[in-house]
Amino acid sequence: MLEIRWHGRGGQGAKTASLLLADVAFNTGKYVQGFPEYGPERMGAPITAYNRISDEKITIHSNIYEPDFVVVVDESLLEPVDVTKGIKEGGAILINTDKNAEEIKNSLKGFNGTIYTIDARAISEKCLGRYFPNTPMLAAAVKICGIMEDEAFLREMQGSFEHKFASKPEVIEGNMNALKMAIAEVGK
Amino acid sequence: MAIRDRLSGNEAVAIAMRQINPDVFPAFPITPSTEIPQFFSQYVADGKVATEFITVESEHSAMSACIGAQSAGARSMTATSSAGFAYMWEVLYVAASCRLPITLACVNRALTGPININCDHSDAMGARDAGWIQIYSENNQEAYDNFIQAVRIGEHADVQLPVMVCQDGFITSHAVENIELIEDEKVKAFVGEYEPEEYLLNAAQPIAVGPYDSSAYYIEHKRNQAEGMIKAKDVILQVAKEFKDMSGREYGLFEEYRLDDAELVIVVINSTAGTAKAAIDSLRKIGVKAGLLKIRVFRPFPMQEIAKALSGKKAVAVMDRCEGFSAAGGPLFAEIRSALYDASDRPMAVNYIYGLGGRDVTTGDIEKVYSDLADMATSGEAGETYRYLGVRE
Amino acid sequence: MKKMPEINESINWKEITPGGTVYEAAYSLKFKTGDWRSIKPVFNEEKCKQCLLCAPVCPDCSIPVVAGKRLDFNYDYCKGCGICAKACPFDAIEIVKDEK
Amino acid sequence: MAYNFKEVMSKPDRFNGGHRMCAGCGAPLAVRGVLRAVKEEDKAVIGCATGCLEVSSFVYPYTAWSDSFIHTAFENASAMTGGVEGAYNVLKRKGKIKDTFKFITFGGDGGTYDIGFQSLSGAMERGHDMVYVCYDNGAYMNTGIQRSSATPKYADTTTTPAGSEIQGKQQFKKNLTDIMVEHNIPYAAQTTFIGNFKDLHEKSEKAIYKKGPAFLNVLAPCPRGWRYETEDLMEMCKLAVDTCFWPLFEVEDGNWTLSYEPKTKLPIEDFLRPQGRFKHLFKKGNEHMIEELQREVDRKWAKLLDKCNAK
Repeated sequence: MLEIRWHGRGGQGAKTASLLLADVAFNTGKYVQGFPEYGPERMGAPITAYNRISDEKITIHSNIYEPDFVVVVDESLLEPVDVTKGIKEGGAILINTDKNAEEIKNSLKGFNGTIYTIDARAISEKCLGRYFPNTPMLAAAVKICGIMEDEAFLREMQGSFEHKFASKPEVIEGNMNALKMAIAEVGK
Repeated sequence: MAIRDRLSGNEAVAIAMRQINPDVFPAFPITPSTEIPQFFSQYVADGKVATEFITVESEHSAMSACIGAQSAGARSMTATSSAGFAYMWEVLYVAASCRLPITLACVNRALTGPININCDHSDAMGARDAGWIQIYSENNQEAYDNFIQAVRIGEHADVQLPVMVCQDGFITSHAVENIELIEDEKVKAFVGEYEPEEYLLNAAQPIAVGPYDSSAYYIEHKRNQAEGMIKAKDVILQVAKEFKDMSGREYGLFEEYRLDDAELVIVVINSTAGTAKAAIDSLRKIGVKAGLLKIRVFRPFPMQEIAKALSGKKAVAVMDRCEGFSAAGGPLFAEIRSALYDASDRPMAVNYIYGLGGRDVTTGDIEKVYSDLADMATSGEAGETYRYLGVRE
Repeated sequence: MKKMPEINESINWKEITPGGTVYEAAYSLKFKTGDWRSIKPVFNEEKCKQCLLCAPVCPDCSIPVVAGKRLDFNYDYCKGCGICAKACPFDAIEIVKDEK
Repeated sequence: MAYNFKEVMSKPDRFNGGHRMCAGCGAPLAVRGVLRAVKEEDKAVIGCATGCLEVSSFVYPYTAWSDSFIHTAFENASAMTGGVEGAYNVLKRKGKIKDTFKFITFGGDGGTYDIGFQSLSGAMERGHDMVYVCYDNGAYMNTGIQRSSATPKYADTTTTPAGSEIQGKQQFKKNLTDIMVEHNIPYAAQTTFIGNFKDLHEKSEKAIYKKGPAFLNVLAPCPRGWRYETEDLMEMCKLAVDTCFWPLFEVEDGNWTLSYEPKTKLPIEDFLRPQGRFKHLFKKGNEHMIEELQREVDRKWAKLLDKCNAK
């Protein structure tokens, strides 16, 4: 079973990203969970969301304390939130930042696992004209977690976007480009 | 052919409601059940149901409108949580005493004092003696399946009682998980039409509902009402059997997980049962004879069946997601231990109050409980029966 | 159609109507409130001009009106409040002590 | 339709003897009067809030109602009846019901002005096709004459007793009819029992047959709570309207109409004097209280005239 923890800010779409990831994994035939940790927080507050992905039925209903992967949607959370807490031996963290892994390492309080970075802002602004970190973050997460092959993922998302954006097909291409660019650019 | 999908518990229940296509749905939002009427209102807006959706101004009015509608001859349902559920409390009794098979999706959340939006069972447990059938659900699948069965159970001629289907707030209501849905036509055929024998809108025979009942009759009415609850046990099993024929999924009054040869047993309700199953699997690998009894039907309470299932076990931990203050224990413990009084080979039993206000419960917590049970079994001493799990001392 | 059982204080829990629902309209007509009365109205048909002003003021529906004409009091239900006598402009209703 | 008193009175009652209201109670007059406005061929479902009327008109197994009747609690009559109306709409759409049904709910001032106010407000705002009838007797009579927000100022009740320091209730009565008008409902009216009940009948007819929610506020004297002789009920109502303590008016689609203007507007004293609950006001030294009540009646009456002429 793969366990993933998301850190984001309310309103930024970390919850949506976790649900999208669950969707992608679901479509590959897996058992999935996608759920946020709920409180009365409003826009801007740090929030946490989770995914479990497994070939077996999942019965556990608790938060995830020892994730295989952590995804940080907003770089500014590195300071106030202990984002690397509990990451499993051999686990990894993915951070949305314009820095590279080496540069960001100092902000991770001695974390020794693998660090991936992705500049979701640049990708989003380039491909979508606005800052929607979700799409590139999802692609990067799928890539580093090894949930499915790139090709299959892109095929899957093409279908999903065609459905989701049926009324505004013009945005599909930009979203697909954002995915592709994220897959290509996510780096250690 | 079942429809494989992934849904949150709330959406799953909303879909069950759409498939049932109730006549009247009065609703008032409260976290975490709010999404249910939200999803449903979209079905109304899109013409997918023929329901009269009434956006009432409170939960008290939601249940009151359900009572009016159901008495009038219409199938009605609603959803609520926590304080909203508590606000309905007075009229929950009326719904049951009027023998109205209303269905309620209760998304369990802690009662206020202080305010908290997360899961515990103090809301539903507070109304355990309101005369409603109570069915609990471990996950989205069970919430969906139970809701479909609830309509049939409540409306059965031998029962004629309202049914609430509970699931854990946020933990399952907002978690997206895999689910197998049943085709719309099959659900429709399964629940059938609501055809009450007598109802307000029957022009041929006016009726009067909700009398002032003097002491000359009140206790007979209550005894008559209790009979519906007594008979509900068989009806629940009968409906479960038909449901299995349709869906392949099996339900009883409670679920036994690796219980047969278990020596150490946890009794628990809703989502924590799933976490316990995972803990049991790992404990079994290291030779611990751990087992689980998961309550599905809390009202009517399957007392004899539980006594039989727990007879001969060494130690039992009953977990209450609801404070009992200075009662014999939490509500589940008080009843389980009472059931055990008649067991032929009575196990030791202790109570754990846990998970209040959404406090997370991990497999590690569950393992700790089994470890306590193992100590009890070894020492032969139960020790303190009224325990807390994970409270900072 | 559900049949209304005869209900009295010897009925057992199996026979009693579930929830206290009653399947027969105006069942209260079986309950005579006339014995609550200590005074009673007496109708003087001769003085009556059939203006009917007494009829709507009766809280106990004890002044039957048929085809525009009032009939004598229905003493099964009259509680002897006296409103009708006051409402009558023609002194056609006299209040007397009710000797039972 | 012109009011034919004899014809209307010849209709069978839809509320029946055998109920256990007090001798001389005003509430059954309101019920009988409102229900006479339902066409004989139409069916009705009657809702009721807990209160004197409910606990006296349906003491198991004795229902006094000819129509289907439902009571469940004190504060929820409007929501409950809204549910019945919702059921009717859907069952009618589905072809399961052929007859025409009307929905009428009764509540005392406790169940209307106070504990049932939220439910009433909600139901009126949502626009259920129903009539809410308040039989206003100005206190919680069912539980033994405790004050309500409909109790007139200075009335002696069991929770606002006239004592040496405090002389009865200290607040003016709530203007509920006005508040209901402000819900923008198609019809709201205030009435009571006078003459041949024409006013009550015509208002009931409009309330019942006008599409959408309607509110009727019916002053219904309570001989026990007001402390007057039972036989004087009609006199009490007449004094209430002739002193302008309880003006008769209606508001149809936002248009205010005065239904009755006293030939001579009587002083409020005339309404107060026959009632035991105001006895203390006639003690020496309390004259200013009556003057205060008169000023309030005058103020409200002027305001009402203004509204009714303003259209």
